[in-house]
Amino acid sequence: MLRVNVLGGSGYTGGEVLRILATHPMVEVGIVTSSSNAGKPLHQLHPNLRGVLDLTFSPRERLDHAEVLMVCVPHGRAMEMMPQLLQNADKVIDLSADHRLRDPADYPTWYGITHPHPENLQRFVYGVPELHREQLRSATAASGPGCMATAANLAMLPLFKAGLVEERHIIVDVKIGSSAAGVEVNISTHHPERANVVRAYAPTGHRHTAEVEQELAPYNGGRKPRIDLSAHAVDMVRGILATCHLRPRGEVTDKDLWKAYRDAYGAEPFVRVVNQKAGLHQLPNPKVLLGSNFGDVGFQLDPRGERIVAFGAIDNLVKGAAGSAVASMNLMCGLPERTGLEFPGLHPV
Amino acid sequence: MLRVNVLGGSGYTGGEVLRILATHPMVEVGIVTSSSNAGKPLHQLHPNLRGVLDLTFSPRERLDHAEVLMVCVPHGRAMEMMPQLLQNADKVIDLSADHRLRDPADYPTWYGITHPHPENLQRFVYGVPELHREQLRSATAASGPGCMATAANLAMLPLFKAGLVEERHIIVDVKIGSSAAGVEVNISTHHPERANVVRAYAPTGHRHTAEVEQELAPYNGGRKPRIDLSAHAVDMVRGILATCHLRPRGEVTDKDLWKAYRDAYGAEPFVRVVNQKAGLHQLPNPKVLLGSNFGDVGFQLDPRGERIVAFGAIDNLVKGAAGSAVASMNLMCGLPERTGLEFPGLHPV
Amino acid sequence: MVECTECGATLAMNEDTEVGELITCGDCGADLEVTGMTPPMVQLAPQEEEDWGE
Repeated sequence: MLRVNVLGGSGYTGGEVLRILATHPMVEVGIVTSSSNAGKPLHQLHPNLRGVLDLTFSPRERLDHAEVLMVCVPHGRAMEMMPQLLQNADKVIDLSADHRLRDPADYPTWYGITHPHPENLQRFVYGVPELHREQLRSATAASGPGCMATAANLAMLPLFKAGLVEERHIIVDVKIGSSAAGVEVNISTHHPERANVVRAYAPTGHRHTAEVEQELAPYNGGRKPRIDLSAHAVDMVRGILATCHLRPRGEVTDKDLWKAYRDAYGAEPFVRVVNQKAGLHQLPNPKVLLGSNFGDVGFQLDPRGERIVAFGAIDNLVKGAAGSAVASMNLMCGLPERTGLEFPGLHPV
Repeated sequence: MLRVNVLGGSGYTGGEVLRILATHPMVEVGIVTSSSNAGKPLHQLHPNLRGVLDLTFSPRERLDHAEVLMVCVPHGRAMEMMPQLLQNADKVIDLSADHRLRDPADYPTWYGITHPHPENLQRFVYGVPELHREQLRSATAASGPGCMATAANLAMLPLFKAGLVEERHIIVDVKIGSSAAGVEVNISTHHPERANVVRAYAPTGHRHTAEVEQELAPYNGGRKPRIDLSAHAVDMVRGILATCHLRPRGEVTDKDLWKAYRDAYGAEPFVRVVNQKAGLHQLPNPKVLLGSNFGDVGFQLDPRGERIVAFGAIDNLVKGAAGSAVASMNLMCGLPERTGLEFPGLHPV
Repeated sequence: MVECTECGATLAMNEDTEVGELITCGDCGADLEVTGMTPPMVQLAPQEEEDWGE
């Protein structure tokens, strides 16, 4: 059995990591820290864990050594603590944004802070198996991905792999649920303000752009494509749909697209190509993914030419965070990748 | 492995049975019938099953013999077909209302139809393990429970077992999600009409009343208590909360209530007593139960006396239907009761 | 072992618990102050009033 500690178990990401680990057949959950909630039972903050994971939160000082440490503390804090945390476990997975970017210069640009330990950045593998499966098998540190970036990357990866699109004028229009903002309360997630909205925020300069450009570059001759991302809060708690508008490079047919997506994802355990001619569920829809680690992708060629629309839908807390973290852990620890991640999602919900 | 056929797999209950069976370690799903959808892949109606259960719907004529048959056809049709269906499997579980009531005279009263095969009624055990676990172990036929009845029964059972309440003037005020109305479309579940409602319907005479009175009678000296139930459609897809108002019999203290609920449910795998002094999640709340087979119960003594409020929350499609059906199947087939039913539910969702 | 004053649940007390420490009852979530070790005794700790203003 793998003993796994969780640093920062009181937030939504920490709670989701605990939910997945609670029914993971090869894992024993060790210490779960939360300074402000020490002594309280987990289920007081994560009611779904009542009778499932009967542990209490520990103060951070109680953190002992474990085979795996899941770091679920807010952005900015993980980067400071990391040198010491790396001593606390054989393998560390940081679900914050603090070790996602490979180029230290990207942090001031996209996150407005200078990274205190840039030397650590090379050691972390970007924790998306569809992009880094082989590296993850031998990694000792991985970073959980940005949720929006994951939806966009999954949607567009096949197009870049097959060289079907231009590297500029790429619009990524994202719709996202409220849980992505985390458990901290603020006016923007106050129910009377948050319910029934379609509220654009960060129409330009959204931080996840950096990850999409970083992760697609290897499939674009090493050059970062320019990604123009805009985000909208919509009336969901979980879920992301990334609608990507790209320009075809030369003549591209529907068959070319099917081949590109089939080649890229045919053998993938967690990606489904959803592009149906009939029925209610023709294109990816985050509503059917709640709680599951699937990423659904789809596409459509504009009959008037000059545009390919690509879709990526995920559950921001699972494939966009805790699920990818556990899949990376499975790979890093030599376990079958699907272990503990078989939940199919709910319908209707 | 157990081979399980599903008769009527196109509805929400059938879909939920398939979702649970798909990841049940001891089950192989055999034939799934749907006359109107024969030939289509399951995931066209149940998108969460894409890449999880790669089967197609079969016409009913294709139904062969299996160890277990789950009957998910609408009320009124199961009762007609049952004599022939009982030949199709060693064990039959009817998720419709057609074999829930023991007394044939109850069908004209509560369902407005005469039961064509009353002789079958005695053979079916009411499929709620908390009420009929020992009988289910040796049963060859079980009926799935009514979802509202299950929430109310779980909430009130400990009070009757401990003799703490009067048998009359019992108000059961139910709040329920739209999936309970099933997949058939009608104006009442048309989104512009259904969203954001608190719409009372069947304020008196709701059919599930019969099951509550039937199932609590054995704990009330054999006399059916009088249950006054009212139902409200609220803005949820899944979920039921039953708020029950009862009159204490003589002097009842908070500790008496705790003892009654602890005695009734201390060893139950699927019932949790939720009655917290602090935090956001103090009383049962269906929102945290989506997809899980838990029933959460809670209670509060009115400080002014003369009233005990008891709560029961479930997911109407799981503990209220497919989950109880699979738990009954596990018992009937000698499997551990929790097999395939470990999903803890999601939070936030 | 000690009994929760609010709901009667039996609570395990690990050896290093000291008088004055707060323990949370797993069943009802009440915060209990340890007032004695031999025999183990607890009393309800002052609960901060939670008012969601609803």
